[in-house]
Amino acid sequence: MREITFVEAVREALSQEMRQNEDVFMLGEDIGVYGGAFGVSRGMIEEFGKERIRNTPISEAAISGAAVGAALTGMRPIVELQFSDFITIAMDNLVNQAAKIRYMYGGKGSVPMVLRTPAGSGTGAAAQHSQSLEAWVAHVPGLKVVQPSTASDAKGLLKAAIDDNNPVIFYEHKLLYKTSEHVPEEQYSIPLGQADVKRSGKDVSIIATGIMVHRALEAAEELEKEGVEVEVVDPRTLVPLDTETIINSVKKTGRVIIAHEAVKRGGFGGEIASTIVESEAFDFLDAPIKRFGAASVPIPYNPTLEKATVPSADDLSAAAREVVSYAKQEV
Amino acid sequence: MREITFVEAVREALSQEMRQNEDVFMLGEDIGVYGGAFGVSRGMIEEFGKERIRNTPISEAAISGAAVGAALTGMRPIVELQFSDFITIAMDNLVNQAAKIRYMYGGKGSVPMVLRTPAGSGTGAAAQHSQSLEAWVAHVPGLKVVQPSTASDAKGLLKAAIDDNNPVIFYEHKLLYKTSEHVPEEQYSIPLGQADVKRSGKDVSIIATGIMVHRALEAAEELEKEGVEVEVVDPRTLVPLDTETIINSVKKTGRVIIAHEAVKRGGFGGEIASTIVESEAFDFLDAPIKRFGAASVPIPYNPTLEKATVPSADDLSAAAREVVSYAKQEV
Amino acid sequence: MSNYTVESMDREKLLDLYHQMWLIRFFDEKVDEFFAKGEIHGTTHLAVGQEASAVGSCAVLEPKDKITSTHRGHGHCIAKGADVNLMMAELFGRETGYCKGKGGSMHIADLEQGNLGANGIVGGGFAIAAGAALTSSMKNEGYVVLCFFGDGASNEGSFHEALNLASIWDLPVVFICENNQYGMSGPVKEMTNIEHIAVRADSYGIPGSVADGNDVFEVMDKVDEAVRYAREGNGPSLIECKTYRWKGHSKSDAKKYRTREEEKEWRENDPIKRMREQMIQSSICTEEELKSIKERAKKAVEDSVTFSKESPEPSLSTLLEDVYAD
Amino acid sequence: MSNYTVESMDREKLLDLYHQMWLIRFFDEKVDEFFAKGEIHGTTHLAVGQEASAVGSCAVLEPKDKITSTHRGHGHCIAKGADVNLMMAELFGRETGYCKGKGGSMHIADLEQGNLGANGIVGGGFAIAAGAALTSSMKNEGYVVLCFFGDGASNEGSFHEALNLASIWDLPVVFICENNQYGMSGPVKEMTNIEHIAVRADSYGIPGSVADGNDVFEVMDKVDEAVRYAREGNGPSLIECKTYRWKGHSKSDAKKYRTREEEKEWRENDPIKRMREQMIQSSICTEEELKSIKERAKKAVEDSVTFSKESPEPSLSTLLEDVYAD
Ligand SMILES: Cc1ncc(C[n+]2csc(CCOP(=O)(O)OP(=O)(O)O)c2C)c(N)n1
Ligand SMILES: Cc1ncc(C[n+]2csc(CCOP(=O)(O)OP(=O)(O)O)c2C)c(N)n1
Ligand SMILES: [Mg+2]
Ligand SMILES: [Mg+2]
Repeated sequence: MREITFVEAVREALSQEMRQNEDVFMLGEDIGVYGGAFGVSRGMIEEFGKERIRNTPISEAAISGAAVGAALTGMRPIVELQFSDFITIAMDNLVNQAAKIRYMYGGKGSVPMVLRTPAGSGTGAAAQHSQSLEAWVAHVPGLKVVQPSTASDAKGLLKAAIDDNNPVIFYEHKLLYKTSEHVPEEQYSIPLGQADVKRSGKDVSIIATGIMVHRALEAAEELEKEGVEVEVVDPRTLVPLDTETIINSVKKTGRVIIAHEAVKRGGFGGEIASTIVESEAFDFLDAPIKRFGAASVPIPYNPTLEKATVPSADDLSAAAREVVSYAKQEV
Repeated sequence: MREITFVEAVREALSQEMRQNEDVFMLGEDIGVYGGAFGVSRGMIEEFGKERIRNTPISEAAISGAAVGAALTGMRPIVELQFSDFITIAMDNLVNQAAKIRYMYGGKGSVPMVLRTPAGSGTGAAAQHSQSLEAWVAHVPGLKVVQPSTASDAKGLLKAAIDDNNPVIFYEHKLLYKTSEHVPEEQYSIPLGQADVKRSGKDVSIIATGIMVHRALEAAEELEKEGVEVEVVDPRTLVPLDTETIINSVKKTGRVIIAHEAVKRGGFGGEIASTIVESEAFDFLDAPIKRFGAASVPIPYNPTLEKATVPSADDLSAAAREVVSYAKQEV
Repeated sequence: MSNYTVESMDREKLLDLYHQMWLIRFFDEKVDEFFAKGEIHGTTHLAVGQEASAVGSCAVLEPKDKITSTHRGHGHCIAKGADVNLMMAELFGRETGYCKGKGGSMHIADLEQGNLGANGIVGGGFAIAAGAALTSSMKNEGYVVLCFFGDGASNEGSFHEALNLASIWDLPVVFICENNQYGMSGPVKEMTNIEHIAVRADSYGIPGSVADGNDVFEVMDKVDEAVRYAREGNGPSLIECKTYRWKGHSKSDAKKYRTREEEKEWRENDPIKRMREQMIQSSICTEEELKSIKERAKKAVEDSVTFSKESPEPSLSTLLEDVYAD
Repeated sequence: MSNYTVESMDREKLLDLYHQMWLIRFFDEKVDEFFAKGEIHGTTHLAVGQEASAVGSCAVLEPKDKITSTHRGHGHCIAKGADVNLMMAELFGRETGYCKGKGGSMHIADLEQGNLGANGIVGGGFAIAAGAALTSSMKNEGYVVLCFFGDGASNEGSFHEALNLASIWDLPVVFICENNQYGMSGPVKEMTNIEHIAVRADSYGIPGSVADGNDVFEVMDKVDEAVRYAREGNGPSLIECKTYRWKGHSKSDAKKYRTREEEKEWRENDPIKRMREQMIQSSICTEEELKSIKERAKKAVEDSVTFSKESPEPSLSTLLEDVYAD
């Protein structure tokens, strides 16, 4: 079975879509002959030409805003925002324009655009190039938010995002770009709003997003040796959020750990935790919820410090051990 | 006892500070002879002159960035951002510069600036002029976030914000501007990170921010008639957050309602709820936590729709009735 | 060279433009009135005194062409062919309004007529206009986009980025600065250090020109030239229309930042009066005819109020609708 | 008129500038080497080939003057008087580095020498520089701020907003565009539609000029003029230094967007060689002297590596420190 990397999966999704739909095009900084800062669009300008692989000036506000205008008038633009930290410059177009246009206009018009952007720490790029700011956009009605954790998910979710008639923010974790796995060659779509149980278990649920899915799986392997069965739930999309799968998992295991790389304070983990305690799953909880996210610091440059900023597989294992020590209620 | 409005209290805090500290100055759109979009700086340019009450072009990025540069070099700028929705244009300077400079520089330099900004719905200004986006900034290490609910709190918290050596985002709810109460004439400071119990009660805690404090107090009056004692806790600052006061209240009442005007999904209420369930207060909970925030829609223009978007006093009363119906555990 | 003169223009077209001028004037005067009475809520920005730049600009467009508008957008909207009933109903927050009562003054859009929408964000339209022009260019749709904005907006970073982008991609968009001398309370003379916003065109290697924004014919000439230039694939232009808003910036404005004298001078430079005088002079029509056009506009606005008041409020059940497209 | 020539300048100053040029060259070559070896991690942007604009610009400053720098900031930092030991230690992520290992290449700041910091955000420095200049003006501190930025950065909205603000407030800031022909892979010729970035000065009513950025003397002349102008209270200027970066944009760059031939041409236009030749020609110093200066620079950089390697890693306990000031 063919294995390709996350980068290749994203590129394949883009290319397949562009081959079949003339309205789809890409714009962004250095996506032309350079192939994008992380090589995602490598080879694409050669295939699709510079009209459809549009190399832009360093103008994040214009890029995102032009995408809004193009989407509103019939194109399906895909923006590559070189680093997700630069969303600070594109926020107005995403939040005050793209997200709200349809509602403000009373249900007229739509803004079918995707903004893809590399996020996360672990590359030594320091505070302004390592953030995970997905909580901001998940807070904004009108946007959809996708955070794939594997190459095959990335491919299917990206197709769904491009086909969606709404603005979608699509996060790609830099450290995942080189991970590879089997990815089907043909086009396929993974519906937005469908969580995936990456590993099933009965003792404790780890709800993890993005790179944390992998740390959770590592922790699960570790705990398996200790006889503890960890279930790893990957929401895959924050908006829409598949609360059903999350709640079912919690009802099954009675113990929850939530993990994202973003800063814990004000991160989307709070939303997930609250959603659980507000739901019928509350009565099934056998232990307090453990929530993990980055320390409340800008991401430091030094690799040891950088690593220590975000949750590790060990953090998750330790938490799992702790919560399973709570006795299981009979329900 | 002298009663003044919230607007006057803010103006008084600003003016008193400017009289005693030459380094403090204001910059923003229409803060000169116009007196600011909400009249906060009315009369100030006449007293302090146009050097210290700096009317700016419509350039939110330059205004916020110039404040960073001025703060880093020894001034204490106060930005008036005309509507908090425009923070979308100032985000880069707040998040990638102001919040991170000190840390990135290894503890050198500081950015003592305040960004004051009117937030919230209720004025018919529609989707781009009515948001409550405090959750974004509360997610960013390096920033402090203040949300006063009364005129006297506003005055004391604003002094503390100006005196603070870090970037502080200071939210002023438009509907509170005209509310008035006794406010001491002399300068005083309310430490950032100190919640206030606005009303004390033993049956249920409502943790409410900004305008929701008033809705919670209304609900409390209503419930008093029914023999239910509601405690209303106003965190006043989201960062730093006074978790101790919140947790103590929950331990006392065993029942929690959380309310903010911001969109519920991804709002700071999730952080507060999670903080409670992660704490020792979890064991004191007699009922599921109820969390309120705005519906997941852009704020609509029509006044009836607009009102229906955000939590009302009735919503809070109903929730309080529901949670008190859960029996109280003996602890 | 003037292409658009009373003499050279089609009489029906002329009378239609004159009607539009009055429609805008009466519409905004009426909004002002109902605002004062508290029957329209929220906030609104009136274009009284600025009618010629909207009408003259849109007059040279083909139906397929598009515009992006601003917070001060009623004039553009009317000039692009909107139905004042649906506009007024929107301001009254009614279900029959352009946005079903969800948008209000700052968000009226009329996609069918090519009006991509007013915008509450100053400078919010620049990149959207460029993007819409990109569609035209990529899909060979042949339409041109007019991007209206104010003098104040020209100091937003979005101005710079979008004009540069439009320039390097030769996008068919015309940036029309309605320089009404103030951005809210900020005098353009204090907020920039240049005589004409139009000089900023040089930063992008595109044509820039200044028009007397209260002369509907001059506006047509300048915009027509730029629209042709864009339609032929030469890229964007920047046109600055010098004009003035008669009213305050928005509902509560003591207008301390300008003198009553200055206001008076500009009121004498009334774009409607100027158009009327030229038409009378050239005897293309009678005073009577013009009067009846004015009356017709007035009546249309009155009717729009009746329409609005008779329209239902949106039902609460619509609150959660329209956030996402299927 | 040239004020700065080999003949007219103080010999010690000249030799010092020559030393700085080499220090920058060797420093960035060394960083390149250790990057390739994997001993420096993260990312870094080298200024090899662009030494003259940094050195020439800072040469005309007084100690109290300040600068804001960019992602490609090592050169500015050295020219503003930084200690290469502390710089290199920062790149090695050590506790002794300028930022205690927390910032890395893109965040080195040297506040004591008036370097307000490199910046990982393209265009992030414009408004900060204006703000620092505002302090100078409000507190009467008499210092001038140099704001370095690239050709690519000139297309960010922050450029526009900050230059306009600096202009209307007459702030003592000089905006120095180091036009090295590319913004990462984007050729300035494709990313703008103008011959010189300097023309953008006209949008703000401020002086704009172009300098041969590889001629340290010409840079000094132009920047000195602008600095004096600013110091006298006349406000900002924009200077464009034409130059070229020899290396790739950052660590992994196949340089497909330019030709080897173009690179070769620019390498021949080596700013250090040009300075050296002028000094030799005027016989202000001997080849020997210049050689020993070069050696001294080389040695300083070697030493900085030793210093760095001997420096401790920051302790984990520092992770949570330095977020907030007391
Ligand atoms: C980004 C942003 N900043 C500020 C405002 C507040 N505001 C609304 S209109 C206006 C003045 C705009 O001036 P100009 O562009 O000249 O247009 P005019 O009102 O004169 O038509 C301001 C400051 C806003 N709506 N959006
Ligand atoms: C806001 C922002 N956008 C994009 C980037 C990514 N990036 C870093 S350097 C660079 C090129 C900058 O070009 P220029 O300003 O000409 O400076 P040069 O690298 O040529 O010195 C880009 C696109 C960034 N760091 N910040
Ligand atoms: Mg104006
Ligand atoms: Mg460059």
